[in-house]
Amino acid sequence: MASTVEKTSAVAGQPVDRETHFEIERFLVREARLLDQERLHEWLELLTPDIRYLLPVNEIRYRDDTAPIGTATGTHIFDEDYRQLEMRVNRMDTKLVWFEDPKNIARRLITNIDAEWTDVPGEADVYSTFLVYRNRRQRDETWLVGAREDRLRLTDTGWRLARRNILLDQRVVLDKNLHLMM
Amino acid sequence: MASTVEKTSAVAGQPVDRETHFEIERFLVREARLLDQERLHEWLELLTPDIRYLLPVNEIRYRDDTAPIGTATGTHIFDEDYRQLEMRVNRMDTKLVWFEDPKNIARRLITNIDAEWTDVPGEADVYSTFLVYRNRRQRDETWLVGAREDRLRLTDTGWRLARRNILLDQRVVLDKNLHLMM
Amino acid sequence: MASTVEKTSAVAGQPVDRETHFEIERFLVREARLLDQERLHEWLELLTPDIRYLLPVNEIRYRDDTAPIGTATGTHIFDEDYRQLEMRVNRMDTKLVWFEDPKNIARRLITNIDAEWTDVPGEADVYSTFLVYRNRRQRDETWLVGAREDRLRLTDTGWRLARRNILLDQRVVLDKNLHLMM
Amino acid sequence: MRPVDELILEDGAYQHRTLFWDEEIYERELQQIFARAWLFLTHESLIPNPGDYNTTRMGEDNVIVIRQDDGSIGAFINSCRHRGNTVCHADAGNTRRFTCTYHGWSYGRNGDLVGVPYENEAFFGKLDKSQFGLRPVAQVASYKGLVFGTFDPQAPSLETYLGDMRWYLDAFLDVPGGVELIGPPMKSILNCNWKTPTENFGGDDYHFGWTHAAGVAVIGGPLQMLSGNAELPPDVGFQVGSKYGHIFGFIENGAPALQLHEEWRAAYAAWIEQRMPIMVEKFGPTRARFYGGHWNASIFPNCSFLYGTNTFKVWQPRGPRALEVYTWTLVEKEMSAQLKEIMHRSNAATFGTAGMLESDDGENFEECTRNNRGYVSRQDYYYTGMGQGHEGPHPEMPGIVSEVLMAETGIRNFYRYWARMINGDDWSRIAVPATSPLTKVRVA
Amino acid sequence: MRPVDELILEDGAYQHRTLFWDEEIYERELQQIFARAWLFLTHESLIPNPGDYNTTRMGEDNVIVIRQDDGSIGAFINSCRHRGNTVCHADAGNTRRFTCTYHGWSYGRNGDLVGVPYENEAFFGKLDKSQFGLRPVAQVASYKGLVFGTFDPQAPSLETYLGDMRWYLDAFLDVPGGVELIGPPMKSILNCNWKTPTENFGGDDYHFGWTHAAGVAVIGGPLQMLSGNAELPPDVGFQVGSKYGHIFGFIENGAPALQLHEEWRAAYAAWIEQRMPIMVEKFGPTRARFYGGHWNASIFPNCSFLYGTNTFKVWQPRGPRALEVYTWTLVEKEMSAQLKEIMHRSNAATFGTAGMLESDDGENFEECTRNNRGYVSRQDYYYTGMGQGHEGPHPEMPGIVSEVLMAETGIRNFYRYWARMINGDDWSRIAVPATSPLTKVRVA
Amino acid sequence: MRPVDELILEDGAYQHRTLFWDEEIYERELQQIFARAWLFLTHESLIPNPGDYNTTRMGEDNVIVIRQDDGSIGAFINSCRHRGNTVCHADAGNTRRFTCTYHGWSYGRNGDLVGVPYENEAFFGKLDKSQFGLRPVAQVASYKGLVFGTFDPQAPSLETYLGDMRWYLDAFLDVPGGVELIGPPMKSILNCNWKTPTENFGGDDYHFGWTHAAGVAVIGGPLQMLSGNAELPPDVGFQVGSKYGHIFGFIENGAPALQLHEEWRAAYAAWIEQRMPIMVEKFGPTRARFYGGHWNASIFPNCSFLYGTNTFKVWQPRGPRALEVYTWTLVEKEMSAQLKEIMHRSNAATFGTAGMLESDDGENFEECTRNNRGYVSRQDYYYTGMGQGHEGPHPEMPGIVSEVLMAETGIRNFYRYWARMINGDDWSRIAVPATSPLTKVRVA
Ligand code: FES
Ligand code: FES
Ligand code: FES
Ligand SMILES: [Fe+3]
Ligand SMILES: [Fe+3]
Ligand SMILES: [Fe+3]
Repeated sequence: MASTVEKTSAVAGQPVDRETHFEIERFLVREARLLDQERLHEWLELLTPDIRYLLPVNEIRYRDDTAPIGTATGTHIFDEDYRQLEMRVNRMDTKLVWFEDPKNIARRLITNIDAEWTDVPGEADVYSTFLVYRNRRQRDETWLVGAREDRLRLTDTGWRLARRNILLDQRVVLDKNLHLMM
Repeated sequence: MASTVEKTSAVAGQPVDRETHFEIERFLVREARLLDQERLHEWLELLTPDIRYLLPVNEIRYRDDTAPIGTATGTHIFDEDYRQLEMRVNRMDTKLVWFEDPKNIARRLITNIDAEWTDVPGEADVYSTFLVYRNRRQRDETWLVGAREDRLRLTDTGWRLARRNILLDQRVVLDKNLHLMM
Repeated sequence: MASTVEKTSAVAGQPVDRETHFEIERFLVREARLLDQERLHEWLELLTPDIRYLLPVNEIRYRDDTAPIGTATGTHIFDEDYRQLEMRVNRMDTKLVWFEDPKNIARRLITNIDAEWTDVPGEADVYSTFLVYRNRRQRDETWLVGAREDRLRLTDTGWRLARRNILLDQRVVLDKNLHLMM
Repeated sequence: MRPVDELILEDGAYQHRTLFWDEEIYERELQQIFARAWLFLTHESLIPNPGDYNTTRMGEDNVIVIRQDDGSIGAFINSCRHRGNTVCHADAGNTRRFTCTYHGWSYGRNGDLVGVPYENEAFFGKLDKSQFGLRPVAQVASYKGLVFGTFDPQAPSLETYLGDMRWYLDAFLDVPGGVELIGPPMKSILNCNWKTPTENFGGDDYHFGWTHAAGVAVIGGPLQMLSGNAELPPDVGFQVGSKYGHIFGFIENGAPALQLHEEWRAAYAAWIEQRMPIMVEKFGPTRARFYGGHWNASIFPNCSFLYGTNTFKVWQPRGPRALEVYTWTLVEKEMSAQLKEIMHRSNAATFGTAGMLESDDGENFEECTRNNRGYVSRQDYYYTGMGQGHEGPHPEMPGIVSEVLMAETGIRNFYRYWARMINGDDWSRIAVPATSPLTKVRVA
Repeated sequence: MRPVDELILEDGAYQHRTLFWDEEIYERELQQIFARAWLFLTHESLIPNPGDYNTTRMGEDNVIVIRQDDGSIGAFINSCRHRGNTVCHADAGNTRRFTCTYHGWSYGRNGDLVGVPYENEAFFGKLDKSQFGLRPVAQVASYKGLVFGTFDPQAPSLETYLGDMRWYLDAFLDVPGGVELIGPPMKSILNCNWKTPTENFGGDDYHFGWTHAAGVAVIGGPLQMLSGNAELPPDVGFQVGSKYGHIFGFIENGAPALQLHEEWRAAYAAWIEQRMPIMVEKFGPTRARFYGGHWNASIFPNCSFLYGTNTFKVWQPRGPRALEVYTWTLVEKEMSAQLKEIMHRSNAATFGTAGMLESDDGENFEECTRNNRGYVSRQDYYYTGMGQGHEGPHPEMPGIVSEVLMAETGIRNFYRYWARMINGDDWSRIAVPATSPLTKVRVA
Repeated sequence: MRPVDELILEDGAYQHRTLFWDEEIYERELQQIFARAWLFLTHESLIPNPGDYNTTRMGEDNVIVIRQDDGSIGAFINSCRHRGNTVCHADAGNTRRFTCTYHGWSYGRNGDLVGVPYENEAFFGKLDKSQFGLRPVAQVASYKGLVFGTFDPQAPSLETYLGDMRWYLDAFLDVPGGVELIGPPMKSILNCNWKTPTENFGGDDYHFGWTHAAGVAVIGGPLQMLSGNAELPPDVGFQVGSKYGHIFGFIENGAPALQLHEEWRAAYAAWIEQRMPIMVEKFGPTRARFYGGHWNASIFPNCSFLYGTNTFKVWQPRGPRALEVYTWTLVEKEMSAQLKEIMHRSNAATFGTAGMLESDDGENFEECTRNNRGYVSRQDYYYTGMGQGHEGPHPEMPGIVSEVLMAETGIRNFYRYWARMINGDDWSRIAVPATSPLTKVRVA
């Protein structure tokens, strides 16, 4: 693990060095695996206390349309802080979530990782794309494709997720819910 | 190629170093490409003589259900040793496999590679996820998503596959067969 | 960035070194991101003036069928040079492409990158696989899987794409068009 | 398709399972219900200025809802009169014209065909453009901000159609400053028949404690005790079925119950407390109670909302076995930006597409439809007899009112009116009070 | 849908192609065949103890098969009587109750409705729970471990239904200790009509050498010579069609032929040799032969197995053009763990989802259905006249027996009974011996 | 399905929207149109030698088109006569036999059943193989290289069927050396009804300037001014409707207009100039004009091409709401390899699967179908009255000819013949000149 000092010497807006890229790649791959394995409390440990976890609705507008209309302040399917994410994890612990029993299978394929330093020492903006697949009951399938704009922070205990903006490439979510973390 | 000595100095349960990770990534990418290109005999060369190749059925049980019932000893869709895999390759050589003529297109996308040393010197446990796509005849499609738990062994001639456990994320396989290696 | 000299000392047919592999991986990931973001003029800058951009039709023939029949000289869905690609980009600039307004979402997941040196100094043959997903209007989806055989050239301003042969794994293209770059 | 009096039995207590599967019945629903009833389109607050528009669906028909230059609201079928192409592909926007991408015909805000390429050269100036405006929705009206439309020129006025339901609705629609919807709506799908979520959101308090056992357990608050049906809710409530098939259910003092955190509930409770005197003065103590309670309600046929939570949904049918859900957040215009934000986030986290409670409901709804795939299963009836005989007219409140909170009173009412509509009854016959002829008794 | 006597011609030798495409015919099949015939549910060995259950399908209906406290077996439709939700989502397990996730109604092992939330508060104690138990399968019975069920209370007993077929089945079901199925089953799909694999596995030895040319070539063994139809199989065999449409085909001494490796075949052969004296004593030389041979068989309408190989399959219909395949391994209870393992692995490698022979069959089946998409193609008939006139009653063996191994005797028999069932014939008429009235001659 | 005279009104100017949605109408189309009309199969140049074959579709039927040993061309349904399996899975190839992968029956180039495994052992030599050849297409014929087939033995000859259209077609088919198609064809799908692209490619110059505004803007050339309907095209043109429903549209001097680059257009223009004298001599000045112009044309029911561009397409129906597009490049045999390459690449870049103009059209076509999902929308009519009253017989040119380029003359003609065919009219009645009885006037 490269030291924080080393990192902070990096230049904002510059791609991270190869070693840092490898660390970040490891972080995202293991995060995905923890979620696939439903190790949710370990997943919470990868988040910073000030995490912001977002998934905005893709409203469809014409290209020449700039002015927002009506009261629209924007809608997010996920607009969560640490407390809300923790609530979701605790909810699973109640064992009363019928939708998840028998256990659903979910698999997160993470690709196109691209990272660059920010002007905050030890923080990197990390882009990645994903294919999330869910299979449940006899033969229900969910296919989700999109990208994530993450802010990763290097702490004394390693990289942590400080912000995630999920770009889910759908207008109409083609399933009954998004009951899974991306 | 890092020497075996170097490897065996690694600590069990620890993630492999960056160089080794690169080697393993190359191995899995090239293995996938050999299969896509139907270079099956070259693929066999990547296997150890004691390979175990498995794909278990995902029986659906409630979370609180521990006791196995009935005679169920577990069922595997693939439960193969080297001899069985070789038989499959030889079968293709007969040119009598109508299902594969005209040739089927198959593409294996390998992602989320994660590797760590085992307590066996020179052997690593390697996790990876996959999307396998098959397209055949005019417009038949097969979409398979899942993960693989591999045991890779570093031999004098390089890395070899010693064990593969395929986690196919389906209960009902949504096609007429799984006539392809994953 | 490794110097051209260094590269040209490489051996034809040999896999590229780890550093070069990293550079090529960065190149392909950023190229995909530019296309996803519709930054088409920046994308054009990644191409060499002599680029050849191809996507052949997968005609289905029996394995024992060698002789081409009829007048078939082969058909390409894309058979483009720089000028044609530039025309496509300029067409988007007219703002008269109704099909792309409101903007379509497209996401390119690039995987299985494999690169080796060619006998041309500073040029590498790069193989990669892809999943391209398009989502438009309320809920139209396009799913494309395949591989790309690229020729990359290292220039004074970095890597450039000199040739791309797209292997789209479909006989019948399962959508109304392929109005996107892969 | 069986005769209607074999589809709905015993005053709506039994529904034949083909209602939730059969293609022929669905075609009849499109014709007799979705082409006749008043359907929710949008909220005035979402298209405040001339040219502001939303696109949505009425049954399976795509429509544009657009603010006219005179401030009124018009709605038109989103299909060109020439070859049928879609004339607007956006969810929302502001425009003077909709120009078809095929041959360039263009239509004004009022649907008139105003532009035709080569009108002289190709049509020799003889095209009667007045014959080719966008097909208008027959009637469009707004009730205190909620905009509805119907394809049936004979349909009674929106006020008449909402009927008794207005007596309940006013108790929050008439709050000072009125209400608004926060958009854009989330959109997702459900592989279930459109009637199932309508009955559930309208009149099914019975499922709450069990289906949502996990969610209420972690959210806490006054309803936490309901988790796993541990206890009955703290305060009483009731269900109502009103004319034209609308459903209303009420839980005393429950309004803030499903706001996500303790202090968020406190903030909302404080707002209600501050407003309450005005409401009491306006509506008297009985109706003012509604303002502080939690509602489940459905406006026939496919518009539902939970006042308090504050989710607002339309179940857009897509064949007999699927639908699209549109979800907005319902707030009072005069609430502070922070309070609106609290409600918008709470709605997303409970009944939004990734909502904790939404994910509890979806599979139940879907399985109630999908099990009808079975030929033998499909020959059976579903049952909603809960509270039958323990409901009736009420001294103070209109409609048929149940004695207790847990009752399927509103659901039976919904199916009685469904039967009248599907039958093709004339609007005058549909209007007669909801004691129905569907008394045929089921033989098990 | 054409009249039945135009669908099946010349004693079953011609089948109109709409049988393998038409929605209306399929609806009739669900009603007249899958809602009346005995359908395979599970094997007793898979649910040995009280509360052990499997879920499966009967036609398109989801059912639960569960061991009762008294050791008997019950089967119930897996759909709540309230709003229809699924009450069990698992493939298998053990339970005292099935509790619905929607409103919490719970049902006992015997299907009785035993728990209703707020029974007093909401139903005022007046709900007659006895009216709302899970819908039972009308008859459930076991034949030497194989458990079947029928939705038709009028259906003849399972023993009567299996009829002559029992004379053949006993020759391995009555092995000392009996047989069992190894699960969990593999499940996969086929985009073909359900009748095609049933006829194929039941009575189509004719396809073996060509369809499976590659597989038998590399597996080797006694059937290797069949690869590419190089030669006829070493020993003779025959086909049988029996009452109620069952099919049976037999190859002498073939039992171990498709075990994967030489020594595996040897191990199985040794087992048979060791057992044979007991079987001879029990069944006499003629029937004991069956024990050492290889069988293909289908129990009408959709259950097939290959004795010897030892694959056991159910073809669960899903519309007229698709099905789900469930695949178990069939073994003798008293076989050693190693021998069972050999058979389980050989089955997976031959007729499992990734089996080498399974992959040979699937596309053939699918194309036989999919080509009926063509309107002109669909107006034609399929033909199975092989061996017509070279079959009949046999001195020793029941049913209609072919003179030679390669014959479509059983397939014609299957379609004759299909015609009687689809016709809605009364069970008494279906029972009369299988010389059929379907003699209308086809005009090409 | 409504009576035909309510589906098509006012001489073809109105088409009921169910034509582009309804399953029952589609079934009738398969029966009355695709099982009777001449359908495009392939071009002779694509199967020059004995045994060369292409596979394609006629309606929803899969067929093999194969060059016979005597140089003639045969076509057969690609489905085995035994159980229906596909006998050829390739797009193209050369073979002596088609051997079924199921039981190994094999068929010769002429469709005869020539090989049956175990013919003696299993059929006792009594199988009448002559009864089980591949089902032949009733008539197959070639018109100057274009190969068509019909399932109807009663259909008039191909020459008769093409009728007046030949007078136009000859103007490029009779070029010295003739024409050829470059394959393999691209294949893609469109979720639209098959009639929409047929009418569009045949007779819709009106959409060009608007739908393709962007493409023509960047390609430049003589049609650039059409971008956004800025101006009328430089030279005049016209539309034609001919007997049996064929459509033809013409733009003067437009042939090279859509070749991709200036010098490519120049190269093609030079070729035409060089050829023109021959054509003038052969056809006289009027028809020779066609050789230098740009054509849009559709041969009833589903074959379209653009002469000049030079794209050649077949719209293979796949249900009422989808189709598969096959796209070839049309060139003159005697053109240089470079010029053929220019045209092949230009075709791919304009109307190929990734073509710039193809992508403009696709969504328009799809939306014209998809909006009929709406029940209310579907009760309406589409309108193509452009140029009505400004068309008629022409002194020099056969068929009904429009006065100006922008006219829906050919489209109305297409729907008049569609109505006659769908009606099941006898071929003799269909043949009478195209002044139709469909004069019922629409009541808005
Ligand atoms: S379809 Fe809209 S202008 Fe022609
Ligand atoms: S649906 Fe099962 S309890 Fe209500
Ligand atoms: S189906 Fe072709 S040979 Fe049997
Ligand atoms: Fe709920
Ligand atoms: Fe087989
Ligand atoms: Fe066009």
